[in-house]
Amino acid sequence: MWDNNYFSGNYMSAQAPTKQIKVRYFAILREERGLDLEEISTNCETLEQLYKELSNRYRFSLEASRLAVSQNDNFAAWTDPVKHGSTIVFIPPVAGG
Amino acid sequence: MWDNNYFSGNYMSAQAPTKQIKVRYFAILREERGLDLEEISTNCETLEQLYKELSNRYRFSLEASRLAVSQNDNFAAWTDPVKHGSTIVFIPPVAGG
Amino acid sequence: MSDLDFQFEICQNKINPECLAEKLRSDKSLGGIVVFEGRVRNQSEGKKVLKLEYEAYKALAIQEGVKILDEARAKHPEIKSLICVHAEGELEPGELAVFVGAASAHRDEAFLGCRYVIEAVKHRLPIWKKETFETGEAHWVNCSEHHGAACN
Amino acid sequence: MSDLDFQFEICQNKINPECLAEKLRSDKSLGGIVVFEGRVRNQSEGKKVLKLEYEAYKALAIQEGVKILDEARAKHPEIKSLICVHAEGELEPGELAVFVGAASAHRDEAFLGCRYVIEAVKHRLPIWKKETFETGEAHWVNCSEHHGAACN
Repeated sequence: MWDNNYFSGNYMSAQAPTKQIKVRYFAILREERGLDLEEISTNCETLEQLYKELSNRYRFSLEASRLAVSQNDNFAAWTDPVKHGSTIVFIPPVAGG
Repeated sequence: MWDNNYFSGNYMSAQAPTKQIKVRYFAILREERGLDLEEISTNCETLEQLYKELSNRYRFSLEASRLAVSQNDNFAAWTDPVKHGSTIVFIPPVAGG
Repeated sequence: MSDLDFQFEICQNKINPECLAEKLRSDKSLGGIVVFEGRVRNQSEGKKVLKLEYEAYKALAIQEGVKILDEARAKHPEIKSLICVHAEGELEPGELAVFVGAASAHRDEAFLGCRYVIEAVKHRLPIWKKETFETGEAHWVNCSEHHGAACN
Repeated sequence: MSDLDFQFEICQNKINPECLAEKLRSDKSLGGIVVFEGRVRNQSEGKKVLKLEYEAYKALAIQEGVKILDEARAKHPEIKSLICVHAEGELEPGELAVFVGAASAHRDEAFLGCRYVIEAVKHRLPIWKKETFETGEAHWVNCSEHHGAACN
């Protein structure tokens, strides 16, 4: 399928390999996307790139700067790599309580 | 009976007139005195003098500096005059809650 | 006090915290409720506590309690409901000695008001407690050399 | 969490605050109990609120909630019992959205721990609420231009 070391020099300028991921949507993003969960293929390297790609496609109203992000049920950094097989959640401004 | 102006010059160096008062005791002072309430006659001018007089008589364990005092159900200053007909309470260190 | 939502009491019966909390919950414009419950601890100074006896100088305590609620309301005007009930008489470990509850639109003032009231209650109300240990020893808290504090 | 006295939950049923408070009261060495109740307000932004819908990213919310309780316990080690329950689903005005309760030997740590938890819950838990006004208008709180805050 692909090489886990795709961040090493050989791949830096090459297209990253395609990854299969799940994206779960909550709250305003769920409504804007019109679904709870989707499985997608992506070449994005980072979570930030992935959000921008999806946001362009689905016209999400929220800037990435207002969101947090998780991968496999742990908070993640926007610069973290998109991992094949992972589940990703973009987290709108919270409003508990 | 007596002159309400006994604090004016004429009385400053004279013995203050005798006043009838009630003293109520609470908590440790009630136990040390062995009663809740007494009516007494006193020549003391101030509440502080009154406490010292009673403390000498009944060997109260608490210094005046650790107490507060009330006259007629209002907090009072130690330097306030003892008023004829009033009810006085010496207030041990509080421990509500 | 004339306002029904502000209540200060010295209570000779058992305090029912659930009943008091229900009053705080009755106004649906108030989203934040903070309650403090001060209960008799079963130990103090490393010794087992048998009971506490609370004695109040009631006339002055009620006057001072109402004043404390007024002060809290002036400092935190968003508070619309404020209740303080202090027990009197003999209490066993686990029993409720004092209840303070505040309700306001938002949480910050409810926390601050509740805290203001309990601190003032503990420092200013003319109420005393006599602590009796399981050994039979007894003393008036804060009045002797060994300062007990069986309750919160 | 393994310790029975530390409990974090996301709750799809009605939260029973009295039942949770009873847990906090069960240890008679704990004299100070502080409870915060966050309830749905019947108004927000000057408009009447019809309902709130809470949606939680449950796996992460529970993990983060447990972490918040751990942090509170580390900061305030005197706290021996700490409970936080957050509602999920549709709530009407007056209903309980979040309960936080802390019990410790003395009051200071109970106040501080309770406050720490509710602040962290509000800022960090991945939970959202959609506010519907009586006019029919609805919006996700904090996600749109007009920031609603129907609850505390």
